[in-house]
Amino acid sequence: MIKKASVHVNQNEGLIFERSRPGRVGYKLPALDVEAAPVDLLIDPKLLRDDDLAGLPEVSEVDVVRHFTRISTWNYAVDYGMYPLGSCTMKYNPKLNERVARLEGFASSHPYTPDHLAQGNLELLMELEDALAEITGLPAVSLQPAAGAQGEMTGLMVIRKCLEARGDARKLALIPDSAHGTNPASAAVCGYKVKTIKSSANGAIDIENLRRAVNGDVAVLMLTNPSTLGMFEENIEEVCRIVHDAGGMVYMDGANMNALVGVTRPGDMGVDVIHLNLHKTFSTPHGGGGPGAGPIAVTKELEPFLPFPRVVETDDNGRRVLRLDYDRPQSIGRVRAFCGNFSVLVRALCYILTLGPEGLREATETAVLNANYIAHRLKDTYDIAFDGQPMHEVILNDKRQQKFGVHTLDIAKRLIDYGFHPMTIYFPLVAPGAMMIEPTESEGREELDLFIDAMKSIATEAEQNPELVKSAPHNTRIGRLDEAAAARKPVLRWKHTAAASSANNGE
Amino acid sequence: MIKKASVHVNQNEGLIFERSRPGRVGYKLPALDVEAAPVDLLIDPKLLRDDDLAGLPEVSEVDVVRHFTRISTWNYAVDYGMYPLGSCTMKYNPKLNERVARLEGFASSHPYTPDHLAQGNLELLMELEDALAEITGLPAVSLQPAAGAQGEMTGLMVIRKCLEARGDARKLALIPDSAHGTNPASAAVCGYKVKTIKSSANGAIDIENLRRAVNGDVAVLMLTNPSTLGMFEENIEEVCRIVHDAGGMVYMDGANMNALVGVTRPGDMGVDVIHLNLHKTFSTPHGGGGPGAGPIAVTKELEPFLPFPRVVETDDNGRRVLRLDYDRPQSIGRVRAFCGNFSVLVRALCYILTLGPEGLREATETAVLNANYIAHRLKDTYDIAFDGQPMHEVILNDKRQQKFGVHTLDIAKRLIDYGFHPMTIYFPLVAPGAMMIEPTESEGREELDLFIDAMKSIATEAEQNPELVKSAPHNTRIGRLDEAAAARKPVLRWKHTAAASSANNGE
Amino acid sequence: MRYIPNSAEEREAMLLEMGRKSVADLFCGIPDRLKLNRLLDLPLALSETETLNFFRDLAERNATRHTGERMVSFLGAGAYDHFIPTVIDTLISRSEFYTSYTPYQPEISQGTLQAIFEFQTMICELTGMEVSNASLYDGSTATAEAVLMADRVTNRPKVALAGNLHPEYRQVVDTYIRNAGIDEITLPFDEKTGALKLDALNSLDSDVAAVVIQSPNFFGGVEDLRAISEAAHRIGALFAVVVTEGLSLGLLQAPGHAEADIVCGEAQSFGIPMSFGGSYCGFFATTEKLMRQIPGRLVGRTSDAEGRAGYTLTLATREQHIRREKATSNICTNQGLYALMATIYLSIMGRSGLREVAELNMRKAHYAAKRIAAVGDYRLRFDAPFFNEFVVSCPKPSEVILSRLADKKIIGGLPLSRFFPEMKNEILMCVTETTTKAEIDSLVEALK
Amino acid sequence: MRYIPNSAEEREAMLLEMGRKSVADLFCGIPDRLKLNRLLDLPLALSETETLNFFRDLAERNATRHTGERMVSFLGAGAYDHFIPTVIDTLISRSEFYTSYTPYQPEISQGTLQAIFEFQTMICELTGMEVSNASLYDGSTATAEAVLMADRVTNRPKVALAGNLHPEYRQVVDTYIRNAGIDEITLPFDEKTGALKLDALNSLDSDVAAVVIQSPNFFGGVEDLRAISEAAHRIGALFAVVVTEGLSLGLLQAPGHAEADIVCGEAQSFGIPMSFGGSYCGFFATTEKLMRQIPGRLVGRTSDAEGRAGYTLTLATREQHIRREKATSNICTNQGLYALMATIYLSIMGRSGLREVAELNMRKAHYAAKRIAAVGDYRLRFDAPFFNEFVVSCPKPSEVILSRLADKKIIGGLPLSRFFPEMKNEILMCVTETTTKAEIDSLVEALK
Ligand SMILES: Cc1ncc(COP(=O)(O)O)c(C=O)c1O
Ligand SMILES: Cc1ncc(COP(=O)(O)O)c(C=O)c1O
Repeated sequence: MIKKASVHVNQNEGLIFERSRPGRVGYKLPALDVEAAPVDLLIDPKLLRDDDLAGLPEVSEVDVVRHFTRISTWNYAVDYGMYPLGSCTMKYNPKLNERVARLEGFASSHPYTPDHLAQGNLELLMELEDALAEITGLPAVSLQPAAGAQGEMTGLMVIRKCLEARGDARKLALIPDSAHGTNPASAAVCGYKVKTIKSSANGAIDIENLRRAVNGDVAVLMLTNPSTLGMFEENIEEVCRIVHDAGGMVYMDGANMNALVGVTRPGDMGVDVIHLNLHKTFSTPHGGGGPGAGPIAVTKELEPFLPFPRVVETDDNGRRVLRLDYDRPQSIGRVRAFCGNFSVLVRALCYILTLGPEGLREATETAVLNANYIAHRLKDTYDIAFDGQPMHEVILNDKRQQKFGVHTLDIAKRLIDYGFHPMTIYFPLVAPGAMMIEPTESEGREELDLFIDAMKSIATEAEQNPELVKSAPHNTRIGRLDEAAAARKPVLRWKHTAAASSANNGE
Repeated sequence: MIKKASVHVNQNEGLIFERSRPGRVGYKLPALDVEAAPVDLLIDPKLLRDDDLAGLPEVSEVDVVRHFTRISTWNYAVDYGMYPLGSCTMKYNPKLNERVARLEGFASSHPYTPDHLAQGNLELLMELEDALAEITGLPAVSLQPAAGAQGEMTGLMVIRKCLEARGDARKLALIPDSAHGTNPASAAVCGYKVKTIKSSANGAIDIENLRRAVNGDVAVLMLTNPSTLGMFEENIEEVCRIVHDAGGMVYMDGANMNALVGVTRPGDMGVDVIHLNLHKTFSTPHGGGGPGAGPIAVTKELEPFLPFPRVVETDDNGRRVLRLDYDRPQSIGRVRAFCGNFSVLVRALCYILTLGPEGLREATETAVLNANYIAHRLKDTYDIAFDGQPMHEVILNDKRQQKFGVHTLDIAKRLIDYGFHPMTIYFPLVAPGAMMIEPTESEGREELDLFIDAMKSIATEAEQNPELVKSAPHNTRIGRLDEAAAARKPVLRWKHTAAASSANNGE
Repeated sequence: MRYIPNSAEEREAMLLEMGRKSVADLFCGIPDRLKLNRLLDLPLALSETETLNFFRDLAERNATRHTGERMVSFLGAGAYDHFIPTVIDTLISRSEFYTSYTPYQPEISQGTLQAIFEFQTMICELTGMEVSNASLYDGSTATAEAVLMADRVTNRPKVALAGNLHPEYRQVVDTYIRNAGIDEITLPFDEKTGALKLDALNSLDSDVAAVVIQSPNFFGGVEDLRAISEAAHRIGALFAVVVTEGLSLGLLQAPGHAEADIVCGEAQSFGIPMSFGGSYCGFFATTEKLMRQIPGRLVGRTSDAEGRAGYTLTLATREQHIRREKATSNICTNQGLYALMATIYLSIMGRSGLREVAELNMRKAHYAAKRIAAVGDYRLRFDAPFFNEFVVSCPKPSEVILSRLADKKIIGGLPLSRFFPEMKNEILMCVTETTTKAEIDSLVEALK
Repeated sequence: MRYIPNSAEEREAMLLEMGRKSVADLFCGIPDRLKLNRLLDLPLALSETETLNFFRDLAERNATRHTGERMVSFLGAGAYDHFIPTVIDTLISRSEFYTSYTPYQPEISQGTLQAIFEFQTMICELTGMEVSNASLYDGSTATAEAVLMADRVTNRPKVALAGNLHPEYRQVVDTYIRNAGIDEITLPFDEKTGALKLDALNSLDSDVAAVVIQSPNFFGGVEDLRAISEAAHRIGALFAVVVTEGLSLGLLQAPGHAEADIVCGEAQSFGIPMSFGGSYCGFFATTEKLMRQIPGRLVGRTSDAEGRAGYTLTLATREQHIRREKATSNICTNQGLYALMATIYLSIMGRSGLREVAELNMRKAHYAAKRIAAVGDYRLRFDAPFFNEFVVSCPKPSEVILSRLADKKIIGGLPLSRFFPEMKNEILMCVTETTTKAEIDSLVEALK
């Protein structure tokens, strides 16, 4: 019984290139108001294009609006309903954030505007740094990193630079087998060799394993807390102590901070560096893949190594003036041009000011409550992957359903027919057949109940009609795609051929 | 073969009241910054509400966003595709218009702002009046009427007031049988008795009929040009002459001006008053039923009778200053509070400035071309209701399909499965089984071709599988509704009952 | 032209296929002598940037809180500066809502239909009535429709209109009924309270179709609905209550609970920007008994053959497209999208928010009134209970005071002399939740 | 809290059902001594209006054309003030686009996937390359990724970087490769032209993984891609071209047509607001041969069991979530929505618009350069052909000139001393289609 969704007529649409017709235009530019010098007098013709941009479309504004409106309706969205991707924190993206980020004074501001003419921007950056420092309990914040992975890389570089300053850069990054793929990848960019440490039976860091692994070569332990299994690292203090005692540092992947904000602070646990995913915990939109922002917060000791520029306060005859400080001799350098994903930062500050300390705590508590509610209601239907107290997300697996030939992927796809976006699947790797469910605080009980009902119903279907589940989804405009073919013979761009132009028109 | 659409999963959603849960909130207001006087000290409690507003929902912002986003996806829209409602001119609604209408200086402007502090608004009104005067060829424009029907009423009142001033208000309004329902209804509000005149075989005004009908009792002839059959009144000048000679006036319903703008002007034809539907011809959105705007343009003679206030130019020590003039002794009075549907007027002016004289003409020509293209391509499949040269719309009928038991309504509903909004049906009443198709200039050839293919395909289905057509639509979340039941036992509002709360959840 | 997909080239090809030589062919129905044969005398097409700048410049020539002279305003009088939740604009900007037509095809218009059904329900809840329509143009035309409906229902020749009804609403009623053969009686208001004189009501005859009053009235005063209702019903007239300040319903008695027969007015306060007076959203509610006389569209609930619930336009036999000159109104296009705005507003604010915002209005307005009345020779003109508007009597003609305030970037309110020549020192002031204490205090300072 | 549906009451009921006493129970995994036990020291929650006003005030403290000091700006240098068609914001504001995740579930993500496929195609068309990824963070990190990729592909220890590469891009490359064991060689630019010295290129050894250059270079000059390409390929190095001003591709040779192996850069010019430097959109294109070494996501076309075409993320084995430390990059979240903006921009402008806007830039910039060079002691520092940026040598230190311009509400450009200490009198100026002749003329006046 599918309660949450129906099927409804939905527009087909080819590629924008297939809409192209000679002579169509979608713009109107102002007339040239200076002399119409022939271009090839201004510049040597051999430096000019020789292809007349024939590959770009010629379409009207109406074509463009129809095209993108139509294809948009093929997406699921947070504004449609629960989007329970574990580790992704698909919470509601407040509309006020969107409005504020578009204010002309922000949106039209050039990054090289002289500091005294950009005090609003600098003030905003400083306010956000202060707020994130308070939230993490780590005193110094860099807002530069463009996403979580860049935050990781930046944080590791800061650690490395500090260790170098101490006289010993070291070689190794210890990373639990449950970590997100960006952790080892970022360590690699940073020049560290990755050593994987096996998690304990309940997915936590195995203290004995850790002790054995830690030595004078270890620069950093990268951990995620709550772990990617959604559970708090109970021994976090001891873990930090072990690493610190051996002269290493602890990096915390803050992707799961939605479980902790306002309740406990990484700085108080002994962590040296954390990155935050503003596009998770702080409600900035995921945008179908970005942009996000991955600020890092670090200890006092690490501050000098943060990327430049830094916003600093100066005193101009008693008037507080902010400026960007580029003169940071110990800094790791620059990790991107200009000042970070500013438009994302605006949204995050807007969120923090909207919620305030009580709201932030309420969000955390509700996120954890919602996940536990799902765990509680589904534990008799699906196996829960790990023992222990889940926080903001819970991991089920397909063990019980496998005997009917139904796997995690099938369950995920069938959820689509039920009107939901699937949960995160097959991550973390240490949880075979993982179905990682993170409802966030943005779901009300009735949506949680619909999800629980859907999951139960699918479990019944798995038993009684496994084919139905294995061939899902059935209610979408296209079915499961042949991903192997996509990788075997990659078609990564459109080319004008007769074949192409009739495709995807539903023919 | 349905090319334009598929079916896709679509969210269910109950009424907003069904989302209500005690204690949920969707707002945050500023704290009270003055004394918290108890309300019942400020006002006698017997004047206060006694029901605690229990019928309003208690929902969070997330609930509201999800609710309205979900239900929005149940609508068809111009931004989805062709919306060929004849007489409605469902053209593209430019996004720039939307942006401009929301500029703070317009949106936050109070209607009683003193004139000298609202010069931008007044300038805008004057520019639009001037443009519409030029377009219609009638010198004086009132922007007050909120929609076409109110324009009709206003225009007729202006005529009546003028005739009264001439000493003879008269009694009758002559209205062709093909007229839109608002015409007689507006005449009635105006105190006129309606006399219907029969159209000629090709839907035009029958000159002989007219001559017979016109006499000293006739205040006004209301005609539509192009007529509601989409054809130009070839004898318009003679028609006007006949009416004028008998001391009456000619009102033109301008709903079909999209066929004429830039090509011919009602003022030049001899028309005394015309209303324009800015939400048709001038691209302002229909908004699912409004708001629109129905300005009227009138002859010099009629100007004194226009509703007040009027924007007038004054000279303040050599500086041009605009003001609202309320002192219009001959005016019919006021037809609505304040200054018209200002936010619609902004959009219309934006459209006119964007298109310019060449663009306006191009729009007209293309609208007429597109309609004729459809007529040409479908004339072998469907009967065309009337002979003659169609302009911006064409009327087919179901004569050929009736023999398979398939009617206009069925064809319209089946179009939905093909990814189109149906055309206007059963209007005008003089065309039995009318299917009135107005593509507007906003459709490209490929969309027109898809429509033509769909219509042909439905004609084939009507022959080969009439049941399929008669039970359409099949691809929508709900099927044909029992409209008789709706009218028999009207349920016009939600009431909290157990039954209501489970309904419309797809159960 | 970027809004026209078919290029000149494609248009040529289409003509060719149709066997036509040129597009002019298609205009052969128009006699040549009527053809314009020149371009319209309008400015040449502007680029997108130029258009935007043109309107930006105009907008900047209007004084609002954030544009032009950047002024704080105490204007109300039928258009109110209230907090507008951001989500309203986000949601009505979905093209599924604003680029669709009147929902005549319910299978692909359920979004619009369901929203209207919700609007109708909310209006019923707020007004305490049984049936609401899908909107009318604005509060003033809704009032005129109320009078016309009362005339239809009772077949009586007169209508009694409150003297403290919004003067522009009154003007609109005058226009609408001028040709309907209805006579108007003006109900006087009390010089001291500004509220209606109840004894005048008691002297009405039974040839009166309706008693039409406004509460809060134009001077901001709250009327005694129950007493007026009784007087109206005693003579068999309909009792129609006009509400220009919808937010007042967050606190004040629902007119339906005082046995009103018609409650109509303006929904602008429910999340609709002031926009120099429009577009707004008229509402109109009545009793089940009078349902079939209501003007405008109605949405009802029904179901399809499989029993799935759905909404549809209903009782269309009242309307012009069926009944033509016998219709209950000539209205066709109404204010659909703005009814949606009000629906979203009322959803967001909901039960507790509407009350909270109404309380903010009332308390702030009373604070302001008290402070102003304590300044030198200023006093409150009327002493009826009020919501968020009140009339101040100034020691000098209102223009003098207002222009002094304007110098301090304050629009002090509406000079009542505009509508009531005898009130030359009077200003109608409005204070809402958007007015801060600091702004009130600076008004008070500036008055001194 | 309005973003949290479940009220306190509902939360209690859920706890009850779960057999938990309080929500604190659920945090039992956290040792008590780590619990904060106080509220965060942050400002109390603001109302919606207060929040909006807070940001409005901040925004008003920035000087742009329409806010703060309302200044005209001639800044470029990697961030460009171009016309942004209104429809871009309209379309990306559809929540189906901005509130969705990375399209890992293709059946309900085809909108995002198809748009990326279109983006990839357009980037290929513009750059003249065969394969484009789905975006990277920005132009600077794209450049760093190019260097890392060249290192992977060639296994050579050095990289040659243009001395007229955007200095911030260079800094980012420095940071990224610092721990990768790659040595950097800086290619000098010609003092007269500002363009790269070709002879320096000819002296490079075959231990160079890539020659990385920018065109138009940081000084605005157009490089001779073909010559540099030949020099790079002669030593078996990859030729990587960085483009910071995407609009230049509307007129200038596609680097792919000069046999570039990698073309990467910044798509900000394609409809993305300047927003104080972010979010922007890095692009990255290469050859089919090097496809499997590309960093970041790729979307490919495939079909379902019934043969219906669809799009999906593909070649994921390059990526961190599969390959972990062996991935071609650590990137995960990229700039999806901004790639969509660029896609919409390129659709709207299309073939003719992109050329037209590029011509406007070039002609206006040349007009400005000519006029400025004719003023007293001002001259153009370099004489290479340029697109819309050029370097002006001033008679006084640039700060003196710029602060004089600032007094006239003009931000005159970027003082090059910031990055090139020896260029103390030099200003990098940019003129785009948004700069009017009148503004250029007033700059010229102000310089006098
Ligand atoms: C646990 C974890 N770490 C790191 C990341 C990487 O963050 P980003 O995608 O912002 O680069 C993610 C996000 O997917 C994550 O879930
Ligand atoms: C021919 C004609 N006349 C009048 C009208 C009424 O216009 P409105 O709906 O704006 O009141 C319409 C619109 O439906 C129409 O098509």
